[in-house]
Amino acid sequence: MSVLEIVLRSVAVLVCFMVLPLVLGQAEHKVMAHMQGRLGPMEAGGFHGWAQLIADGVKFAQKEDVVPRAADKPVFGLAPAVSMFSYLLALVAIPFTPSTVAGDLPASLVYVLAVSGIGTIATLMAGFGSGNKYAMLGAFRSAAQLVSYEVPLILACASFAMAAGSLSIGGIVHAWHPIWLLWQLPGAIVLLIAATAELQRPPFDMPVADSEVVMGAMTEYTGLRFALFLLSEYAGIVVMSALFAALYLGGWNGPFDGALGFVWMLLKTAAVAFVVLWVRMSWPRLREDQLQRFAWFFLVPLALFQLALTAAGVIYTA
Amino acid sequence: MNSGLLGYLVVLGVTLGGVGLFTAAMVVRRVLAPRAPSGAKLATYESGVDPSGGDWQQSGFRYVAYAFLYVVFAVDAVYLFPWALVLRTSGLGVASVVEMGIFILVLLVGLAHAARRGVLSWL
Amino acid sequence: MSLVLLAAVAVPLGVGAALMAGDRLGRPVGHTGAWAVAMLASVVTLAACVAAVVTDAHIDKPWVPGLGMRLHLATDGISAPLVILAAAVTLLAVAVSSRQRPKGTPGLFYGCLLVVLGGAVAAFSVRDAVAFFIAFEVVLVPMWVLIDRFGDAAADRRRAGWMFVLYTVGGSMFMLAGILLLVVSAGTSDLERLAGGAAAALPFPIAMTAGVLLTLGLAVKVPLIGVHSWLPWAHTAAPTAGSMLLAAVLLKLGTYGFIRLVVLPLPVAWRTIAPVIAVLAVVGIVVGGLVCLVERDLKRLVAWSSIAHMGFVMLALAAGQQIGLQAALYGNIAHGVISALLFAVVGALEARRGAVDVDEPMVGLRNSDPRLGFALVVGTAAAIGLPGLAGFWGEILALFAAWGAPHRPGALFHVLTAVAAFGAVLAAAYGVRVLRAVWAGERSPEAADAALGTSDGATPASTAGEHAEASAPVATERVVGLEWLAIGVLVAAVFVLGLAPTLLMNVADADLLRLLGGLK
Amino acid sequence: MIHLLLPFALAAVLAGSGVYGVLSRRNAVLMLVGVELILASASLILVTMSTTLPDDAAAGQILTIFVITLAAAEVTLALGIILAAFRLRGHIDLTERLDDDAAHAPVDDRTDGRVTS
Amino acid sequence: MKISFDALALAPAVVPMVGALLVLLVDVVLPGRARLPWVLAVLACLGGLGALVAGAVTGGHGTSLCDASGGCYWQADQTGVGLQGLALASAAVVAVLALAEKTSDVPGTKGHTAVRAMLVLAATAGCVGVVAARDLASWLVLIELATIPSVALVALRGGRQAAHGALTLLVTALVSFAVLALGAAVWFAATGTASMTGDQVLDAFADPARKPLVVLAMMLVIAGVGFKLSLAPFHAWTPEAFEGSGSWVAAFLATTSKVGALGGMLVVLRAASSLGSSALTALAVVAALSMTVGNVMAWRQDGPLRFMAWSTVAQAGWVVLPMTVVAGGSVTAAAAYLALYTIGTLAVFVVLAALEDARSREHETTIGDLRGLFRTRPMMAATLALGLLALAGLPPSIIGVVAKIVALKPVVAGGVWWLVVIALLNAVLGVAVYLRWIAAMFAPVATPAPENDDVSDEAAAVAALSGDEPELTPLPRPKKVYGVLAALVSLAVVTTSLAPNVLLALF
Repeated sequence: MSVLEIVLRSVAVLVCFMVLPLVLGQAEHKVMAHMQGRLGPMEAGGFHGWAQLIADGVKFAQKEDVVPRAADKPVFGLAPAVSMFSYLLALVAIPFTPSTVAGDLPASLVYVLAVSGIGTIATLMAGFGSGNKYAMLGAFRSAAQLVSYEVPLILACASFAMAAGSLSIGGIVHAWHPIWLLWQLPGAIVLLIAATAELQRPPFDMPVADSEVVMGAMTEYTGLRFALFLLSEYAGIVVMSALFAALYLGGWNGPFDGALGFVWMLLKTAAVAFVVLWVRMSWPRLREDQLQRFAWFFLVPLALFQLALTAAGVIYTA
Repeated sequence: MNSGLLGYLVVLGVTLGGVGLFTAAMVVRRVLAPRAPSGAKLATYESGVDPSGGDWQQSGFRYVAYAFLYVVFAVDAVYLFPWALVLRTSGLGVASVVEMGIFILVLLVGLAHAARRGVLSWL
Repeated sequence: MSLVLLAAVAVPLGVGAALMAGDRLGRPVGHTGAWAVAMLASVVTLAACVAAVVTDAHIDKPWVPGLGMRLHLATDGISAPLVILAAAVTLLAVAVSSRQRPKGTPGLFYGCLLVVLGGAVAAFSVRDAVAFFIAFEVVLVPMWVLIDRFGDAAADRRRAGWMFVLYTVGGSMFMLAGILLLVVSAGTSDLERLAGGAAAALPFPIAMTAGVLLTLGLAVKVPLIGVHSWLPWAHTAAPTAGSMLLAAVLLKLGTYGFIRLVVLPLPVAWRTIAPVIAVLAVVGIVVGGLVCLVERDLKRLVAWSSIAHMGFVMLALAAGQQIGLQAALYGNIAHGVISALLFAVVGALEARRGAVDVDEPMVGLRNSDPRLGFALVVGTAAAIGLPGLAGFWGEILALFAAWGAPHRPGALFHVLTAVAAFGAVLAAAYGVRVLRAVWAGERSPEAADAALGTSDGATPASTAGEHAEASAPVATERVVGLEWLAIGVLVAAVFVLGLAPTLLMNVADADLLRLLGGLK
Repeated sequence: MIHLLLPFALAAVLAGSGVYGVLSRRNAVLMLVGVELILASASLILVTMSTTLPDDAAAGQILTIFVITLAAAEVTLALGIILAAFRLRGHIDLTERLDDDAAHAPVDDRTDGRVTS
Repeated sequence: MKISFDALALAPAVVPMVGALLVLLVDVVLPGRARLPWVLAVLACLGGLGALVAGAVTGGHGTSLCDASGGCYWQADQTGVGLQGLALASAAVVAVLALAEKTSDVPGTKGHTAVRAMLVLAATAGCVGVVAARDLASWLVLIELATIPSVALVALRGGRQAAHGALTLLVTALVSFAVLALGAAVWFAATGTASMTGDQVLDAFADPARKPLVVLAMMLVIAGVGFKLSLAPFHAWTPEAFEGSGSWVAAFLATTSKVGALGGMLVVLRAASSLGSSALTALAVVAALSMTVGNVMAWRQDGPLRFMAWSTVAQAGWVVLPMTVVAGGSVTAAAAYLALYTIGTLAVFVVLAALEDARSREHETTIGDLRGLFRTRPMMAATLALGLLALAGLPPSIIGVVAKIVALKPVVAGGVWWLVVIALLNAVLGVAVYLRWIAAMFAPVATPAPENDDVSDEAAAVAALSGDEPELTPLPRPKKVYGVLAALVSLAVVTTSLAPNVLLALF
């Protein structure tokens, strides 16, 4: 393994990080528009407005960058970077085929869960650094939500790991069997819901509810810094969708997976991502307390039930 | 060099790349973004009215309960992953299921108690 | 007959505890009831002690195997007189208290007296070094209660109590260290075996360390000069019965401990330590005598004379050999009887007149109460060391032993003997001073000058009430009944001891010879 | 042994700064941070040794997880108590005696409800 | 890997833990019961004791979780069983005290009953377990299980003082945990095993290259446990925590917690029987310092909780005293002294709780309040006196004397003379410290000032002469349960005094 390979792999991850969220963002624009009987972006780049998000990026770069007087400037400035890193680093360990993975880590599932937790810190930094009441309140809400949903998320992931007997995502995909679609279903539901909440996507977007706390922790952000938050949010959708696809949908498993493995993986990821977008369009926002109760009284017990089920199943089959 | 270490080297590379990316973005912002600060712009945003006080306000701090619950559950979830690995080991599997059952039961009792004491209810 | 011995320890302890508890749990026990119970208990104890001595009872049962400690009780020639002395003096002290009532709750008072007795009997009869320490400690708290609760408020009983406790505990802690070292290195805590050579074989540094530690600890109890300052306070503040016990029982624990723990088991170390002890003892004799010449408070004076007398005992111990130990044992008993007598007399006097100031003019005892006066004369004469009375033999034998002590620096002991003899002369001087003032009622010249301005004869007392009491008709002052009986018994004992010293000496002789077998 | 030197050096630095933090900080939260640094150092030593020693029972790693768990429990408790203390005393300065609290009025007494620190 | 499992050996620790869970469960089902949790707690402690007795009667080895090679992760030898029994018994007494407390009077405790009962049980389980733990991981977890709930217990009393006490205790707990963790890490690095017994540990001691590392680990661990045992110079939390926590919590901190801490220390020291003399000298210095500081400070206290706190510091010095020399009996001696300390301290705390119960809660009990106690509440006074005398080491609490002798014997045998002298001086100091409180109980009630009471003494004497005591302010009768507890503790002191072997044979 040479330095070159490492550089190449790193660059590939960075490219994915830049491209996939944009594709997803474009898709969101179009899907949402069509669901609402609109056309969505049609101008930028010509064909169905394909360059809309690039244009957005350029626009963000040209916007005036305002740092409020009350802000804690270093914290305020670094928060977007920290936010970016959480899913950028998670992307490293997402496998697309058994060999197509940027960094083959021994316990990649744990790794992904660990680094995606960095986002909480970024949100708190943003809220604290802004020197704004909305931001602070939003950050608290975010943090509370993120930690609450992280519990069922981790429990659900543990169930998959247990079923496969491996902590590596690749290993789990390898051990995947179609029967999982059935007996891992509760875990999958938990995983999907918790992932959506982790991303603070609607209907779990109370922390950034613009009618209550404007944009929550991001209230004071403008220009490229704000863009980085958005970028990491969409990258997060990609990572979580990919995780769901790998753990529950079997990743690259499918007909002709020898050659088309990564296609299957991408397709499944896209399908999950679509569901995430779809939910956004269809569901109203949950109130903060409903949101917490839902996590602790529905998702956590469900995840624990799944754990018990998995353990029983594994013991039974072993 | 084993593959595990290579994976972490990629992580390192991506980290450096990420730093580069962020730096580049900030440079671009510096170059492209206009700067025209004014008092009104730099004021804290509070839906357009004059800000009252600073950001360090007293507020209901019920979120702390979630933080505590999280610490309890998330840290204990750490034990689930090693368990996932040994579950198939003969002679250890059933015993570990019993142990984990007790462990999770304890957590559930704690959760039920917390709920009973109104930690999770709003207001 | 082991039950008798057990009863001698258990009866006073049990009845004492019961008295204290009964006093507290229900209505306070009345004085007469408490007194009667205490009287009965001490009679029983005395009987049990005598029986135990006569039948040569002994008990040997495991008690604390973890420490190798056994419940081993027995009396021999060394301890038997002390056991009987303790029981007898306690009985007399209780008797005396029928008149000199305690200022407080009687149950607690008599309970404490009995517990002190029980502890003392236990300490004198145990045959285990560690158990000796524990028994030694038992007497501490009740004695403290006696001083602190029933003492004379005017004499600052609180301070006296604290001094007593802290000095004694401090001493006993050193003793504990010494005992532990002795026990650990000799491998047994049995006093017989320790004295029988188990400890004699110890290497000199260890023996010396143990000896010094034990000496330091026991010296407080004796007390030797230097660590004596608790004694005058305690005696002055304590009630009469307490003073009697203190003098006749507690101080004996110190000398007894010396014999059992230092002199017999560690002869070699004792040989090295003895000269220092002898010097201190003689200093004590002289200082005690000198202080007695100027001390005005009669009770305190008697206390100081105690220090002087214990000096003779310690000098005899330091001299060693059979004759020295014999003298020490005899002096011990004699001092117990004499000082008990003196404290009883002074207590009787104080109960009627208030604190007695030797330099103040007062009604002579020979006029006011001839019988008490006679007792005072006998007591003082015995304390001086008049031949034919108890004090004589102890002192003369001590001087004799010290003069001829072998294995001791001869010149030093000759000088010490001479100085001690001078101390005996001092004793005569202060004895005469006391007799002239208290018995005869003659004023010292200065006091007479000072008193010229005042009206005749009346006693100067600190409070109006006592003044009134003191100037009451002379006839009511007389000591009668049980109080007189107790004093009378002590007087008789002084005579008996003085006239027939061999009675006592023969008791200890055989055992001393046996135990001194290893002592050259 | 370069790969042993590095973790140990890091552990030493962590432990040192942790101890410094514990000793020098009067603020309870900052002291907590110092404690966490020491714990991190301990965990680092354990993990390092677990990879180098013939540790077939994975004791070092298990111990690390235990240390992390305990640290979490301690932190939970610590923050709760610090919060309670702050509410009741108006400060979380460890070196001040209870009698000195008058200088820091309790939060509830503030008319504007603001907390300054 | 096959691991044997002996449920009976584990039961003394498991029963309280199950009790803790049960308390929480019951609280979920039947919330707001003020007494039920404590009843459960008492039953759980007694159940643990029962398991212990059953284990002793059936002749169990007290070992469990043994692997094929014969090494056991759980090993309660005779000393261990004794300490476990001590912890459980004292916890039971504490639970009864808590049960008897008037919860309505205590601010901020509303609804905390179940949590507090749970915390007591959890900490007890930790204390019981740490005694038997034989590997680093469970040792660390259990000793923290014993610590963390105690901190919460103090905090849950509510009020500024409790918060202050809890904060102080918390800092100590945190620091000691950090130090312990570091010590455990170094231990593991030095020995290469998490086991606290066995050949690998001995090998590490024998290896001159690794020995310094082991000694370092040992020092760290001793320092960490020293915090929990409130040994000087790690004692500073004790008075604040005691004062802030109220009498029964303080009783718990003073007894059960200490048993756990000493148990933990014994496990470590036993592993290190060949420890270098420098480490032992350090321990000796710590012991001497604790005694001296504790006694000197206790002498100055007028409040009972602070007094007991400093007394605890002083007694902790006595507890570790025998362990400063390597000798056969030193471990049992330390355990025996701890047992004495526990009994004596419990006696004092039972009486303090009773007085608190009898008086109104707002009234802070001080030494002055004890005046006349021998007259007004003789049973309580006698218990208190027995307890204090046991701590002071004076008859009639002969067991106190015996325990001091037992503790001193190894040191004398080891010839550490400077330590012996300091210990003896402290014994004298201790007598002064404890007798001061007993003296207060004898004093008449007439005047409030405890110091210059000679005037009142005169008055009392005059009154006594005329036949009756001065009128006493009637102290309301404390609940019956206090009387029963006091009788039990007194009985323990008296029994062990008459037959010290009852106590010594436990260890």
